[in-house]
Amino acid sequence: MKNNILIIGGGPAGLEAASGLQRLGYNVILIERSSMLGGHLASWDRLFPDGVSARGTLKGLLAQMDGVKCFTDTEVRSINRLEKSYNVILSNGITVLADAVLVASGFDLFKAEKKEEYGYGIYDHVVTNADLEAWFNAGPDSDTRIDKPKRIGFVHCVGSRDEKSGCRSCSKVCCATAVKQACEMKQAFPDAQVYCFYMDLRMFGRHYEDLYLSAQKDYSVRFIRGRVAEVSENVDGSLLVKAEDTVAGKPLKVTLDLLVLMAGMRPSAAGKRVGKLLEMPMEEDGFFAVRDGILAGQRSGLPGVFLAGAATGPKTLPETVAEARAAVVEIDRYLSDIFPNVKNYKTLVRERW
Amino acid sequence: MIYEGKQKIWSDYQKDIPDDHYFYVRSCIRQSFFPASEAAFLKITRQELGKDIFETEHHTTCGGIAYHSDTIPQETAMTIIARQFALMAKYGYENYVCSCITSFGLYCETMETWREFPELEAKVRENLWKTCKLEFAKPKVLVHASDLIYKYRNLIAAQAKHKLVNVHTGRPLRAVEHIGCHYSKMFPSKGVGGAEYPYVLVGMIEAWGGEIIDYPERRHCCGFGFRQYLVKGNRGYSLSNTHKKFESMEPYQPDLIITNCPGCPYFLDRWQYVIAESTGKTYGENGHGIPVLTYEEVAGLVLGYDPWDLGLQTHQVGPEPLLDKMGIEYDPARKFLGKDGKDIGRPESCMYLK
Amino acid sequence: MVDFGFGLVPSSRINLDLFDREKFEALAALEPDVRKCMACGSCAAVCTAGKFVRTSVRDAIEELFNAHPDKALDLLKSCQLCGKCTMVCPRGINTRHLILSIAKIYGTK
Amino acid sequence: MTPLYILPLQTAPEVIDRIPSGYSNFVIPFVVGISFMLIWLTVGLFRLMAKIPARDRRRLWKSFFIPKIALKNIRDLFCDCLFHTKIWKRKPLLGYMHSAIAFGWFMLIVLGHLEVALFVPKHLAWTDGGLFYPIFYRFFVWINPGHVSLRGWFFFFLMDFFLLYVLTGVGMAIFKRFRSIVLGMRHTTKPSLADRIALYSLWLIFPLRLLAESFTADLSGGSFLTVPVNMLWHWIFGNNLYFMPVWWAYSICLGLFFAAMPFSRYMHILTEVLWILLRNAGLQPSHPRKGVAEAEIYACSSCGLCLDACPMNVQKKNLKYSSVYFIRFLRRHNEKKINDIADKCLMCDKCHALCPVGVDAPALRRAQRATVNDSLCYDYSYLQNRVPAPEANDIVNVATGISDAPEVMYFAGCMTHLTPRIIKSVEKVFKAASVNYVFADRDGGICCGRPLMLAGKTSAARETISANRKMILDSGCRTLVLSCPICYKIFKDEYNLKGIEVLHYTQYIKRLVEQGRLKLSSCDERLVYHDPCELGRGCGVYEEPRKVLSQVGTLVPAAKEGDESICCGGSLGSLTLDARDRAKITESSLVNLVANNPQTIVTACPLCLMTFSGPALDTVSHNSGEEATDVKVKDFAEVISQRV
Repeated sequence: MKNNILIIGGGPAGLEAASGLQRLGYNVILIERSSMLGGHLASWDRLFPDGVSARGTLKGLLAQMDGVKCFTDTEVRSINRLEKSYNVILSNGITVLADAVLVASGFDLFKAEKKEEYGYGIYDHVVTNADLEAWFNAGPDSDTRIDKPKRIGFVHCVGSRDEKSGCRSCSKVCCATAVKQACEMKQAFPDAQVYCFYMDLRMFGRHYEDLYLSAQKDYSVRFIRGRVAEVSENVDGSLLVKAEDTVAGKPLKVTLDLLVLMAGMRPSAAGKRVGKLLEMPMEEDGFFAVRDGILAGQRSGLPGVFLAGAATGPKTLPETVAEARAAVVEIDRYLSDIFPNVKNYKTLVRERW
Repeated sequence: MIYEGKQKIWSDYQKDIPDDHYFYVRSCIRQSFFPASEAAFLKITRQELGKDIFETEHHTTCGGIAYHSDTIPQETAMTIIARQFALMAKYGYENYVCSCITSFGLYCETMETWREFPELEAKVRENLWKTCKLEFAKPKVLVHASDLIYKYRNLIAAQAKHKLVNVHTGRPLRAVEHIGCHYSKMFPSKGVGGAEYPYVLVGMIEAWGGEIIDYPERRHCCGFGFRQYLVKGNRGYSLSNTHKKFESMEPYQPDLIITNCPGCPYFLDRWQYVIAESTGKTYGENGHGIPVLTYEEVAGLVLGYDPWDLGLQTHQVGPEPLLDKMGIEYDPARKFLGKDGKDIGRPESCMYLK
Repeated sequence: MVDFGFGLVPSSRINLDLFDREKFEALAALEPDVRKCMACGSCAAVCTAGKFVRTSVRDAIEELFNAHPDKALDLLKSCQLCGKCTMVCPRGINTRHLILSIAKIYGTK
Repeated sequence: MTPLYILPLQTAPEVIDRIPSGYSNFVIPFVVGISFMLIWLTVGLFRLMAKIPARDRRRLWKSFFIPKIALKNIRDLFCDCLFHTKIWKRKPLLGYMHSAIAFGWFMLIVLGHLEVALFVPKHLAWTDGGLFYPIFYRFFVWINPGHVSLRGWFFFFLMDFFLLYVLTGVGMAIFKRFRSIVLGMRHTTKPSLADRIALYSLWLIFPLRLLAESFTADLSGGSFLTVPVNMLWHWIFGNNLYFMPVWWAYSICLGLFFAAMPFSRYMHILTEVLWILLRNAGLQPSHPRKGVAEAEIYACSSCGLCLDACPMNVQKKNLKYSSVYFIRFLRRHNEKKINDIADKCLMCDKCHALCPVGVDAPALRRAQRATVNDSLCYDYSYLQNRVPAPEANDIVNVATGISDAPEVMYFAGCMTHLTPRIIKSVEKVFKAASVNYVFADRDGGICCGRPLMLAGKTSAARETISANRKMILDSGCRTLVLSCPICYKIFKDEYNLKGIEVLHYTQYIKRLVEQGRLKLSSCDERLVYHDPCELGRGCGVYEEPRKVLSQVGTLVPAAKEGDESICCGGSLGSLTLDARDRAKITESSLVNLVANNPQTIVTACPLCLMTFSGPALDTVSHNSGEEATDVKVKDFAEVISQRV
């Protein structure tokens, strides 16, 4: 017999962990709330900093999934903790006796309409980073809001670093995404003037600074240090955007044809529900708390419940994948301690021979 | 502009407004500049709609203007306010409705402060007893008079004699709504429709057949800004602010401006005159200004009250173009005659503003 | 006109709609480095002329972007081309040539 | 042809004027060509002279009668125009090639005229073909085989000898076209069309001359070269040689060459003479193309020596910015290209130092920049009342401790303020030698003006100069010491500080050592010294720093040093060179310095110091073997201060 492992969430973290654990010979069950695997990655077009295809990356993740039992359109209905394991009833009626649970519930994008002053869903030419990626995917005529813009603005930190919208912390990926998308828009509309409104430019990763420099040098993107405070619509439907140029120390206004809001990362609502069922400790911002930020980054407060990816806070894709792999090791360590006589490896080896 | 998007936001900011039994307090500025508006409010609520709206001569200023001009400390203002509330309780009311936005804002601020800092509430309670021998009390519900008219908008529409429609063209009149800053900018949840897209006046205009204009500088202050006007050296800023608003609304050719604040109708009205006479620019059709009305005045017109009884002659910008569009009969000869039929005097004739 | 003793106050707000793109492109053609500034301010910090009068390449670039070429020229007219800013610029911007080029494109001889 | 034997040989003269008219049709091409060239030259000369300011013209005339200059003129004319000694010194083979063609040809012409003068003097007269007769002398005469005097044989020999001499030169020239590196040139210029025409005709002239003269050698005489070839022809073609075609060909080639000359690099053969006279008269170009400059431009032989000299050419793409092309475009009045090239240059002055003709291309570039940049707006009104005068507490009398009139004023300059280690070291040295000095710009001064000059903002530079000048003169010091060669250059050349001695700190420290005021300890550190452009080529200071350094350590040579040293790449001279290209130059400059695995690179310029200390240092360290992996970069003063 083998240990059962339940993975909640079919995004990059869940997929990577599932394939890893499957390779180690565990019996892996992965559930995904939506109808398709891949999470946000599935709806993205290209990935910063090098512009690799999201579709290709997702393919790579899915390629190693054989043997994993995947249930899409499936959520957790109830969980009760037994002595050594968890008895989980799924919305599709199936019951799983899980020796370990990996919560890879990821994140939700901040609902941009909550920043009322930006007029998302009210003004004709305001979109979000996600809308833009969808547009890149679906092609030029797929979104009437993006209509041959001559002046394009990107607003960083929408729903991030903003206590008013309930998120004090930085979403980590928006700066790089904004700069990437700014360049892509310039590619799509070569004679457009593109502005980025940022508070701090957090281009911390490898190649990120090059991306920033190239945006300035090769795509002549104008970076304005200052948060957009107010957006209104002119009689011709164009947008009047107000911010302060904090470098010049003066208020500033500009007329734009398209405004892109870089919606930040918020804890996933579905993840929170699971958290409540499990009574898992959460931080005040709603992301799950880990037992030890340095040495046990994948362990939750509860025995046998593990965490990976954006469920514990904003992450880049490489970090998410790395955490998934770390979770594989942690889970394996845990199970071989708790169930010393269950020989997942042996079975694996026998299967191999 | 996506209307559904706005409706969604409006639905997030609904406040519960009891239907009846209110303790009414007047506004210092309004009862001196637009006394007829408050009269109209009482007439509409009491006579037309038969509501129980109580007011007492014992009520005083809320201290708002002094407070916002830094001439009295917060504690004093709070004590004054505590007295108004005490009066309400004394006369057996628990719903408080005020005519002034500054007061409304200050009341909200005070109640929030008391909630956050109970020790301050205790202090004020003590002050109140020491100074007035009155029992401290807090209203159950605090609303602004415009909230009530908003609540009754459909009842008023039902009795309407006129609609906000151009009788000649049949086109809805285009209205600019202007909310007093202190109505919801401090506490969005306290205002109908919140701070970004307030609905309180929009609701009235829509109910009475008009059409709302959403122009870029909609959010801006009317220009009063207390110190900006009260200190003469700053008046240029006050004027510039208003000027910015008019420049921004001009391309939409509004037929009227509706307001719910004491200062706003005053400044949007008077500064049109100052801009016209100092720069030669007017914003209405052929040399007229854009009429600026309080919500009571608009409601009054809708209910068919006489424009001069509503005190429209006290406005700098003549309301005649609007009255003509709405097809309201009026006697130009009576414009500047008081109730006693005597001439109440008239404004200097202007060089640019008709 | 009536004098009320007060009047409209000119706006100090930057209006990016007034940005003269063609002229700026001409400058960028002469000295592409103008796009590379990240506003760190090193140039102004070491400036020789800056010891006497406000002189700042960083600020000048900002003013160009903000549609105030006149102010940009004002910030550079005191420059002695000593080249310290070029030495300290973390982005390796050719500040000396940039300064000359700004004078060429926006300056009135 | 009239048979010889009609005349009784004994009575006939040694040289028989075969064609008394002294004319034959084949000379026409030559005559046309050379006349065209001469007319062109004369007109050009007048145009040029007209553009030179009257004052300068007078100066030129006067210079002819100043013995010192006159002698220099003669020496330069022979050394530069004929012997090309400058090239000899650097590249012997190349030198031989140039001198062979120039001097050899010169001698052929001189001797040709001598022969005519001696044997048929009447033909020197213009009316009797003086223009061409001496050139084709061998065609027009018969030599009486009866009695040829020693004098005759002597000339036959000399003529053949110099012809051979020239031919070897031409041979090398042809070879150089295809394998220039053998003659020590990595890059050679791309010839223009006129250049090609002139070039190929030049290649042909002398072989054809050999052909022509050998065809007639049995009749008009010849020597060890022409006679044997003549016999060869007889052996091949039999007795009657039909020689007209070769003489035609010879004449046509000459004609072509001279016709193409004004439009080709070969104009320099003649313009150079004028340039040398102007140069030695001390005239400076006021405009990058007119007057003196024009002579300078046309004196350029496009030899291309500046191509290898130019530090930018570590990257092939920069070849086009070399002086030779700058001058070519100046000739063509190609504004756009002229400005591009003028702005790119580092102004390291190496091309000038190595130019065989002494063309001062950097000066021309500066003049060109001035035409564009001098009129750009600037406002230094703030300098008027804000000149930073040194404060009393900056005057340090180490001996007495009380401040009084300083012996020395130390001016650090802008760049030195970015390298505090230089300031610290200089002050340490001064204190060690108990120099009573005042620090002129301790808390920042104003720029020396050299960077403005280099950018062509001359009038702006004058303002900073006068501001600094006032400050220095007011200070009452006797000696001004500078730690930045850029400052030093302009303080020396433009400030004219009467009664104040201007020294670079390398010079001053050397003096302190010689006076025994500064005692230095030695160590076995292997040092290499980098000659900063402005200090070495700019002001001729090569020896002083080396003398001092050799006392504190072992001085190892760089691959190239002195006036051949390679700019560090940081130069303020270039206006448009970008950081990447500069880095490449820095790298090559460092590679040149670490050739002999020094432990420390010593320079005497804050700009070089900063440039060398940058990332390029690591790359060379890694490139150049074990010993060099930890090569340090230090300033001269720094090294000295560590040894006091």
